Amino acid sequence: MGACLQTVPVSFRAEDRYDQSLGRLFLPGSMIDRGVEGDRLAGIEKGLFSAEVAGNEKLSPACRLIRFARPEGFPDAKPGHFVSVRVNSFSVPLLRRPYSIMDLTETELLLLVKVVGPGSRLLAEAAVGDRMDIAGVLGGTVFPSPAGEDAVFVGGGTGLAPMIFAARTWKREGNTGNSYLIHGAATSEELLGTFCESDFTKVFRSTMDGSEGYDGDAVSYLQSLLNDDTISGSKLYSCGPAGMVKALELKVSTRFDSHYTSLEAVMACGVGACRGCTVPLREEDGRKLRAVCSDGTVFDASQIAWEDWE
Amino acid sequence: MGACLQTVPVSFRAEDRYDQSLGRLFLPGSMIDRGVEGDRLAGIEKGLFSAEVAGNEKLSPACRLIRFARPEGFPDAKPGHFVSVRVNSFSVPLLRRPYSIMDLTETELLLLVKVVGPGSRLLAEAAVGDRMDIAGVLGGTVFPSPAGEDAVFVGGGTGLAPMIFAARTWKREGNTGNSYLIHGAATSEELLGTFCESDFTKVFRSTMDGSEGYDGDAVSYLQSLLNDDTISGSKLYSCGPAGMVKALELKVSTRFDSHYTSLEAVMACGVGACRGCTVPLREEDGRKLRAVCSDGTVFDASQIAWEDWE
Amino acid sequence: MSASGSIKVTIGDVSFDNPVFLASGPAGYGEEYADFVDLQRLGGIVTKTVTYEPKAGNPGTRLQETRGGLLNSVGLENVGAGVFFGEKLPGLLDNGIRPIVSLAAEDWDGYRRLLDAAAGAGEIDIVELNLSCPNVDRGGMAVGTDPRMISRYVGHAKDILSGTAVIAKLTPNVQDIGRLALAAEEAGADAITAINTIVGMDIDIHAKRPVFKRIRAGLSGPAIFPVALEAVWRIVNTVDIPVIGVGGIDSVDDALKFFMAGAAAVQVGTAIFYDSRLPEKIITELEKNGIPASINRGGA
Amino acid sequence: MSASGSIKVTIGDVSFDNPVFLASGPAGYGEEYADFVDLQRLGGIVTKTVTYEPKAGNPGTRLQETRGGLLNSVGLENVGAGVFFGEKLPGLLDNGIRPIVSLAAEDWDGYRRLLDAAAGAGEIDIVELNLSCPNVDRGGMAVGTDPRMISRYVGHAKDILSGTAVIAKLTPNVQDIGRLALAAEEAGADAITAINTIVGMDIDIHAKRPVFKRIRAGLSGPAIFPVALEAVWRIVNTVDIPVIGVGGIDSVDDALKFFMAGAAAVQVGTAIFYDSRLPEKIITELEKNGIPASINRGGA
Ligand SMILES: Cc1cc2nc3c(=O)[nH]c(=O)nc-3n(C[C@H](O)[C@H](O)[C@H](O)COP(=O)(O)OP(=O)(O)OC[C@H]3O[C@@H](n4cnc5c(N)ncnc54)[C@H](O)[C@@H]3O)c2cc1C
Ligand SMILES: Cc1cc2nc3c(=O)[nH]c(=O)nc-3n(C[C@H](O)[C@H](O)[C@H](O)COP(=O)(O)OP(=O)(O)OC[C@H]3O[C@@H](n4cnc5c(N)ncnc54)[C@H](O)[C@@H]3O)c2cc1C
Ligand SMILES: Cc1cc2nc3c(=O)[nH]c(=O)nc-3n(C[C@H](O)[C@H](O)[C@H](O)COP(=O)(O)O)c2cc1C
Ligand SMILES: Cc1cc2nc3c(=O)[nH]c(=O)nc-3n(C[C@H](O)[C@H](O)[C@H](O)COP(=O)(O)O)c2cc1C
Ligand code: FES
Ligand code: FES
Repeated sequence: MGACLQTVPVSFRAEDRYDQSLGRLFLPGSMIDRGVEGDRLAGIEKGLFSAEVAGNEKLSPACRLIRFARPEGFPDAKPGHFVSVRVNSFSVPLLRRPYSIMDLTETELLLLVKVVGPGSRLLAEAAVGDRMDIAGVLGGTVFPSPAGEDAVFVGGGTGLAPMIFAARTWKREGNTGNSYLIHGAATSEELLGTFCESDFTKVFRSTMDGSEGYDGDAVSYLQSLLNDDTISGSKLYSCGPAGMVKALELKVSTRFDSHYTSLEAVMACGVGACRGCTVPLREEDGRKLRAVCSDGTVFDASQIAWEDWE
Repeated sequence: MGACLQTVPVSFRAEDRYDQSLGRLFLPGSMIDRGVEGDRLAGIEKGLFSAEVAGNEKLSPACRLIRFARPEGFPDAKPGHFVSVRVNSFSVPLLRRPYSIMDLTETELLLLVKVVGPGSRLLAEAAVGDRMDIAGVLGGTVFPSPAGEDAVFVGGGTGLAPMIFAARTWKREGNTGNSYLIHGAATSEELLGTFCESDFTKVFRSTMDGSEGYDGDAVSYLQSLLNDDTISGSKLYSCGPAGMVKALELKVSTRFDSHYTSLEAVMACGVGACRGCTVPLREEDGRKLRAVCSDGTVFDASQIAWEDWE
Repeated sequence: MSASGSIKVTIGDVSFDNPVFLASGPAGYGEEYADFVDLQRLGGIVTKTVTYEPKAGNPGTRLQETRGGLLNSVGLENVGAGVFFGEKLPGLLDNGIRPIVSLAAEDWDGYRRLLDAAAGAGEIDIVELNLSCPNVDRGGMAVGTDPRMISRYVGHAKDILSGTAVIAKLTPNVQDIGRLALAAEEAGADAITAINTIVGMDIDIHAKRPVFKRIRAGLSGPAIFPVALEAVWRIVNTVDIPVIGVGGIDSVDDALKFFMAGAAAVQVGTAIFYDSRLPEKIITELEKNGIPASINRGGA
Repeated sequence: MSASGSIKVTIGDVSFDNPVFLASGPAGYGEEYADFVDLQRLGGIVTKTVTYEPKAGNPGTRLQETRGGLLNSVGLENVGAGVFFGEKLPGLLDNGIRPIVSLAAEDWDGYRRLLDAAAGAGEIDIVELNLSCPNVDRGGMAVGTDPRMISRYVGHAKDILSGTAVIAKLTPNVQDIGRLALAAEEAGADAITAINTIVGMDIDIHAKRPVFKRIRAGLSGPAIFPVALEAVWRIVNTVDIPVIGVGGIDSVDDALKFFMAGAAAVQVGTAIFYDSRLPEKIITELEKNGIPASINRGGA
């Protein structure tokens, strides 16, 4: 990693870039038509930064909270934005690894990292003082603010990260509505969420094997919480395994005004160039393949063509 | 790396193996004819071991002394033997890395490691408590003992390692002759040898840039030491860059009864199977390609076909 | 190596400030990397291959990392000739970025229309014919493995795009890429780019199915470097036109090896994803120590 | 996957306790790994390719690591038919190790002599014809890229070695390895092994020369796994005889992928150098969960 990386001069006006990059094939379609605030971002700043690890906390057997000192010049971010980390200076694993921003303060960038393979392991093993090459801030859309209304967040596994960022950001912005988090995991070993209890009005936790919290998946839990009026809300936000998000959309979303979800996909460039991270959307003029990295990561869940999405 | 590796049952009688593996093409030739004691080893034991790092000392900017706790069952070794280390559990770099044994005591296995690329860097970065997969003891020939006569050792760079092992082994065996070490390096930064002064009767050090010790290469230094009768000896031992060993053989070896050198070559199997590490020898029945790993590493330097050796 | 001043390179009649380009595909339309890469400093950018009609590309998973490599099945998703010539290309030119326009077609008809559109667009002094994409059913590799087809495609491009330099980009998925290069040279190509991706596949053992809907995908990245280097060495030994080396460049040294094999220029593809500044590092090295001389004396 | 008891596999009429073999070359003559590997536990060992006359192999550097791969230019160094059939082979058999004898020749005459020697040696129930070595000037790949030659070589082996199963080992350095497999099957081969190494090269930028005296070398190891998997998939779709998958196996999962692609057995090559127990780990997994069923339903 070595020398400090600096941002290079921007050669396109950032405002133009996102519209340009859509091209004719990618007319923004109904997302923009619906005019949701914050949906499609213009003017987000990107750069390559050398970031120093400032902390590494174990949250669960497989999960770490990695704190980076916020590098000088690191752009501001909104909920749904992500960064892409080069986990080593030799090329194995080859690609950068994308991580949702869990929080970005004036001094720190926080990531929630679950070990699932070689890349995440290297990141999770980072020692304080290590430097990593981080590309950010990435993402073309963000979660629209609930604007005072009650919000329900469903975070499956590390899908928790952008939910926390959203809750924290909107709290800082003075948002007054209630915020409920339903956090689900496979087992109590994988369950997180105690460290972020103060970020939400209330946190509900479930495990698939019933070893802790509600016995079942997060979607059933949410259904039962809605059914017995424990919680209510008009805005639904989610991030997690595709199966969870799909079930949320098909089974629960009708109870909300809107359901926005931050998707994951294997990524190479992270900036919309390689077209490797596409998700099928149903748009007004038909099915479209959108890039999760630059046309997302946040999508209106009702637009996702679930039947074609793995 | 994980679980402890154990040796598996030996399915060939070890005594047979070395003769067998030579085949008709590889009749041992003049080395055995000369009947030098210890030249060709029968019965060396091999195995795969999980070895724990017990120490990591910085000897110079690029060089480390890595101490492994000697794994249970780890075979005995003689000067010129080496081990082959898997520097990580994922496959980059792909191959094991061969290292001369610098010392093997009842409790420790010592390696001298110079950082020259990714493999050596990973080994040099090993922390106390880390475990590595080590194949050993490897090598089909070892340095013949000076048997009481005066010995001159020339170790270029980390070629020092087997020279130290030889000096220590023979001292332990009660060998009475003098032992002189000429250790050469490019610069004072790369020069080693203070840590092993007690292993030899006297240590002479040289640098190519004259920044420390004799100003020049180890071969010229040896020549001048012989010329002004500072040292003398009948047995010459060497290990180091091919250029150094070649110059020793062509320019200085006539002053000695014998010149044995431990060669290096890029290796894959380390056991004579892949035929990847060959060196051209002049033997009685013509030129032969011998495997450094199993027909060496120690060769009679007068037999090496220098004109074909890189 | 000569430490001489200029590292300019000429392909056809077209001159580039330096011989380091971004490869078609990974580079997108160039603009996407504006914040990461000093695009004006590059010798050039080979834009994402464009077809006459917009293409949505392949459904399903499109990327899969392998040890040292990357499999992709993007399937030539692109905005089509209209948007490309109308918006993307002018954008690059306005920003002082040197485009090499990559073109492909699914059939002869689409190819003719595309060339006509390119000819109409003007401002294009150099194109790269992608005769080698393994990720589409028609065109691409099916054309690029047949010397007669290569000859026909290159010849037509030279006819229609008069005054434009034409580069033929070849596939390694053949027994002798030298033969393909020869066919391209004889048909009038001004240069050869080698290599496109190598055909490979992967299986998802949990889902028990191939990772990609089209089963096969294209392998790129460091894993293929030795194969690309051999291809370039071979082509340099076969043709007299300049050869552009691409495939697995992962370090400055890799680029130098292509020049030593006789390449006139290099392209960086997959590495741009994880080491976006690598092309600039290569340029800095070339500026410092010159372009390494070819050690490839032919005949091998 | 069936967790059924037996993981025996039959190739030709020859039965193996399990479908995990060491690949020819890396395995040497087997004996060299006796201290590291439980050789009797392996399904079999494909011995280092033997030619009629002993071969000294190639001069100069023979190995070069690449990112995720290994280039070798050993050049078929071997002890020759005499020593092999007289000493090596009996040694393996005496120790209860299951050999598959790998054979190659530089020309037709050497081939005939070699087969006669093999027939005379007796005790050989299965051979693998190495029709695919890229590291020799004559024989090897030059034979193995031509379907007619493959047919001739396989046919002759079937004639001379009656009662012996004959496996044809193929090279990936062609446009369609399926065609080669078909030629082998039609000539009577009992099985196909795929793949041998991929042609590649490397350059020493300090010495300013190719790393290998013969310039080209063969690429093996994890880097080539996706290419090998595709080759096996393709061959399984083309022929009815069993296919043995080899190329880049670096983990138990890689082996499972070959079985899912339809392979009847697998061989471990380069990985034996750095993870010598990998074949045993694969066998343990197969014993536990059975051999994964093929997901390759043909036609693609
Ligand atoms: C926009 C985005 C935000 C993400 N945020 C987080 C987060 O906050 N916390 C977190 O722990 N993880 C997050 N992920 C997932 C994280 O990127 C992957 O876990 C990581 O890349 C796996 O790398 P690996 O080398 O450890 O595992 P691999 O061996 O590469 O893969 C292990 C498993 O992860 C899947 N995977 C591999 N690469 C990716 C990828 N680029 N995207 C998605 N899945 C992948 C593989 O298909 C496989 O099933 C996010 C992914 C995306 C796209
Ligand atoms: C029998 C033997 C004993 C050795 N003893 C020692 C020792 O005691 N201390 C020590 O520091 N080094 C020793 N070496 C050299 C050591 O193995 C290499 O420095 C190491 O393998 C380089 O790995 P790398 O990944 O760091 O560098 P790489 O990037 O692989 O290579 C860097 C340089 O080292 C050379 N090299 C790579 N692999 C080998 C290899 N297997 N053998 C020789 N040269 C290689 C390359 O050609 C290149 O010039 C020995 C080598 C052999 C064969
Ligand atoms: C995601 C991706 C998309 C690609 N798309 C194209 C393309 O549209 N046209 C083309 O000619 N080559 C395309 N390629 C091939 C590259 O241009 C290049 O030839 C190949 O990747 C080898 O170089 P590399 O190893 O440096 O990536 C693509 C490669 C990748 C990885
Ligand atoms: C050092 C070395 C020597 C080899 N020698 C032979 C050989 O003699 N005969 C043969 O058929 N294949 C030979 N091969 C090829 C392997 O058997 C195998 O087909 C190839 O390496 C791909 O498998 P891998 O990636 O698991 O190594 C050799 C490979 C290596 C690395
Ligand atoms: S990762 Fe390249 S387009 Fe999204
Ligand atoms: S390293 Fe394989 S024979 Fe020496």
